[in-house]
Amino acid sequence: MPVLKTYKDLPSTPVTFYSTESNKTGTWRTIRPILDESKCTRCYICWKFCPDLSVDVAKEGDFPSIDYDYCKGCGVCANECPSDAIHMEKEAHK
Amino acid sequence: MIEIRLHGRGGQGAVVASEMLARAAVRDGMHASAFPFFGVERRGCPVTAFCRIDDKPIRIHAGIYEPDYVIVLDPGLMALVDVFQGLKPEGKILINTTRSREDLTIKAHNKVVIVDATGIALKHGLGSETAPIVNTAIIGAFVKMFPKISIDSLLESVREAAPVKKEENASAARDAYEITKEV
Amino acid sequence: MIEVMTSNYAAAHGARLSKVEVIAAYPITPQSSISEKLAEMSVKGELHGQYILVESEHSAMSLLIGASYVGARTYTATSSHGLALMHEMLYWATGARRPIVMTIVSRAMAPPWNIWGDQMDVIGERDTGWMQFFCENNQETLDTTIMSYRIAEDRSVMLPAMVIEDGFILSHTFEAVDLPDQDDVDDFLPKFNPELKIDFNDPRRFGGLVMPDWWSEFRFRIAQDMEDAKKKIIEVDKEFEKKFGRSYGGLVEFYNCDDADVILALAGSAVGTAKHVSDKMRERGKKVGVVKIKTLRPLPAEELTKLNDMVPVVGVFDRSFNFGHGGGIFSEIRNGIYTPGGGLLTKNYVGGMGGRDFTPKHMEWVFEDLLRIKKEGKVDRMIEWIPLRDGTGRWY
Amino acid sequence: MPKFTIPKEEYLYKGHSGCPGCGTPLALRYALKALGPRTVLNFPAGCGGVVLGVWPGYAMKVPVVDNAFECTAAVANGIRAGFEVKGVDDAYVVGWAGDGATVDIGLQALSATVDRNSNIIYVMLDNEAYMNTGIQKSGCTPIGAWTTTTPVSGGKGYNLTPKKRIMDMLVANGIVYGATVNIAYPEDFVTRMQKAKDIRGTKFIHVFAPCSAGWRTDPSKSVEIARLATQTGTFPLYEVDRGKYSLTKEIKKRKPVDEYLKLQGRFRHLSKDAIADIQKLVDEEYERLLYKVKVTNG
Repeated sequence: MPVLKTYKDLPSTPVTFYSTESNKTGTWRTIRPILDESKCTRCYICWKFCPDLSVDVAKEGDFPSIDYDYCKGCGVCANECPSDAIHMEKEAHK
Repeated sequence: MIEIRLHGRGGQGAVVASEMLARAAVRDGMHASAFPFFGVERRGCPVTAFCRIDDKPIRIHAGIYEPDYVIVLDPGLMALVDVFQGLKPEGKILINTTRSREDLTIKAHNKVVIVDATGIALKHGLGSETAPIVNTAIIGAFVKMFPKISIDSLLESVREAAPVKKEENASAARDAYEITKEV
Repeated sequence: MIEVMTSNYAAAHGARLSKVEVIAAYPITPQSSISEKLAEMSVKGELHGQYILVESEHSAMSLLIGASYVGARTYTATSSHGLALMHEMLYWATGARRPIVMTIVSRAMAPPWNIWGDQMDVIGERDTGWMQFFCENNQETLDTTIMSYRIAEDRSVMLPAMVIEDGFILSHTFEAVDLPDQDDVDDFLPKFNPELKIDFNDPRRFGGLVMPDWWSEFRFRIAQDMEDAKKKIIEVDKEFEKKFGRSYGGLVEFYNCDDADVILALAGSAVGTAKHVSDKMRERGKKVGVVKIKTLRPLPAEELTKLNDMVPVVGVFDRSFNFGHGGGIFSEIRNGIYTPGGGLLTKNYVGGMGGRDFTPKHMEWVFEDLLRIKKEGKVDRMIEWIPLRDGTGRWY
Repeated sequence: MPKFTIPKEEYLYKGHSGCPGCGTPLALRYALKALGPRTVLNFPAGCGGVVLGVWPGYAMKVPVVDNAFECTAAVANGIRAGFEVKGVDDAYVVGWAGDGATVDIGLQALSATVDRNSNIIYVMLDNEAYMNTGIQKSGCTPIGAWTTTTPVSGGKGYNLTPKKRIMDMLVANGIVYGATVNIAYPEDFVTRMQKAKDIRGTKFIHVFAPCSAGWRTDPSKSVEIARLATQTGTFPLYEVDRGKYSLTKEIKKRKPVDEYLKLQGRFRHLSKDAIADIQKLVDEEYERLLYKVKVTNG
């Protein structure tokens, strides 16, 4: 990723250099999903329907885990979870 | 001329708040200009809005970099955005929070006024627990800090510009005005 | 009646007060809130005609040309790529002598995408035969919309007009605006009654094919009417002042220029910042003046040549750039100023593009640079981009 | 045993700029799970492009090209032509545009590309209005909906024009394959894309994806609302393979349309009668679809 200081550092037309992973969208949320593994059946519906790819499943069989760096707190996972293993909680403000 | 900068999140009404302040200032015979930071608004994303108020016509068409007042609608933003950047040494700060002045880790030594705008907003059914609409409460408190704008003009402007729940928004502004201590 | 509103809403009120009869609306940032406000007015019965949601800007202009052939007063608004998509039909409106008035909320041209204000889009349309009026603030957007119909529909003109406001800088900024009364506007602006329109009692073909032997004559008529429009523009501005108490100089406005050492020429919202800074600098004894280019087409060449006798140095600020040439307004001003043997020094400052904030600090730097050129008697470089990440550390 | 029901591989990065509860990133995820890494997408102005973020970052693991609003299909056709002359024959070209960008301003380019049967997949992400510019009516806005250009005042003013039947138009235009898909049915979404990708010629995928900001809905309900659209028959799932219509999601007992409408603020103003009219329209449209299935399968 070149260091962009002056116009000389720019490509001739804007092509991108890196992913959006540096854009931690987790700061957007006012509520956050909490997963209760005791209720979780690992059906991965939350992983499937997460618009922000913020439900990580390392490999088949693992429990899903929520990536709070990016989760925007939309609550789709909680709404879609068939076993009520996810509930939304107010974001504790720092 | 005084320059105000409001910090909020998408959907919290920071831009409408700056509009209401401009309307109230014009009602009280002053000149005003209000504009949002022209970013790509997204719900929840930090949003900044600005307002200039003066006795003579305002002709500058440019951003505000050294505000006289900073109004923080969402305290959570203080961890993300340097909300006090460029604040004039004698500038004043208004923050929507329930924490005391000491709890707030604010390096700046400017005068800080606190108001529980969220509590007031929710009392009047404005927005939800997770997405309170705090803009009218907080500008009610602001007018106590900037008496050149009368509370009556502000309430009239709130009723005029509030897209919905006009009376509830006006009551929230009045409540905040009344409980904020004279500055 | 004073109301605080954005320049976009001021444009919508301008169209409403002008009793436009056919509106073609298509969304594009930052123009959309004009279309939205007109939709609101339409559903509340506040408009005087049809509000039509079209499927593209090309069709917006095509539809209005059709409506105008029937003698209906027409309006639309667009920005950036919407205007560019209309380009083909802009020539058409001019050639068909259809006095359509359109608000341009000027915005940068992609790629890459940029939704913010600059004047590349309107500069790209200078050759289409549309009159181009720039606005400094929200009040001027409203007033210019009404004046534009009066000018455009005059039988000596019959040419379309663009009313240009800077994207976001004006379009989304709230300022106090005095809404004129409908009766006053009706007095000022007679109903649209074109000489040539569809008439079953006098059926004609509008368009057709013109052979080379007559083509230039048609084009010369347009050239002449555009030239004559200058007098009409000044006349209408004066009449507007008599009726509503506000004037914008018609073609140009000289501000703080009488005893100025240097003058900066520019168009749009930055004029306000320039006036503000020029006043501040005069308080410190620095005599700098501002020429507001209210009308870019037709080019006010006569007014611009006066600059030769007023100052030794003229700067031009541009929110646009012709690659391989220079700022759009710069090339126009130099063209207008040019007098053989004239020693006037000129320099082009290009900034505020793609929404980049052009602040009083930048404006002051420009005036100081012009004063330095006056002192040294020569221009260091003809085109200066400011602010720019050029490694000099001047700005970053 | 816990199992993934759709491919695990992701081609979208975290940190994209979609609003909370947006349907577009889900559609992008599912489409690319089917198409894989040798896919290039081109986007006009619209949420599709904006969701991918701001230069110098972007949220995809495959190449992306931006284009002007009206020419998505033409640019996709151009990319395909470029691949063909360069002998690249194992790549997928996807023109991805919004509903307005497709059925309104981009229709001419799409129709011509279908006419040329260019080997591309054209995806129309349908959130039923111009959402990126701020919720203005498009040709896909359904009857009854509030938008900022069909505002409601005194119970009047909401959109009265029916959703354009773009699938029927393109079938008449001659597409080799078309399908409707819905982000609430990811497995079906992936299956359609996998089927479409290996058919030669122009394929049209009509994606139904909610916009919580534009539909005035609770972000957490996005998938639920999308599912209800299909369960009520408002957005049935079917495909048209070489002119043959067939349902891809059998809905035995359709739910009343009100269950779908009442979760959305954009329909809040509708009277009982207006809802009844919409129910009638949905029923008629669903019957028309069943008729087409019958007729085209002989």
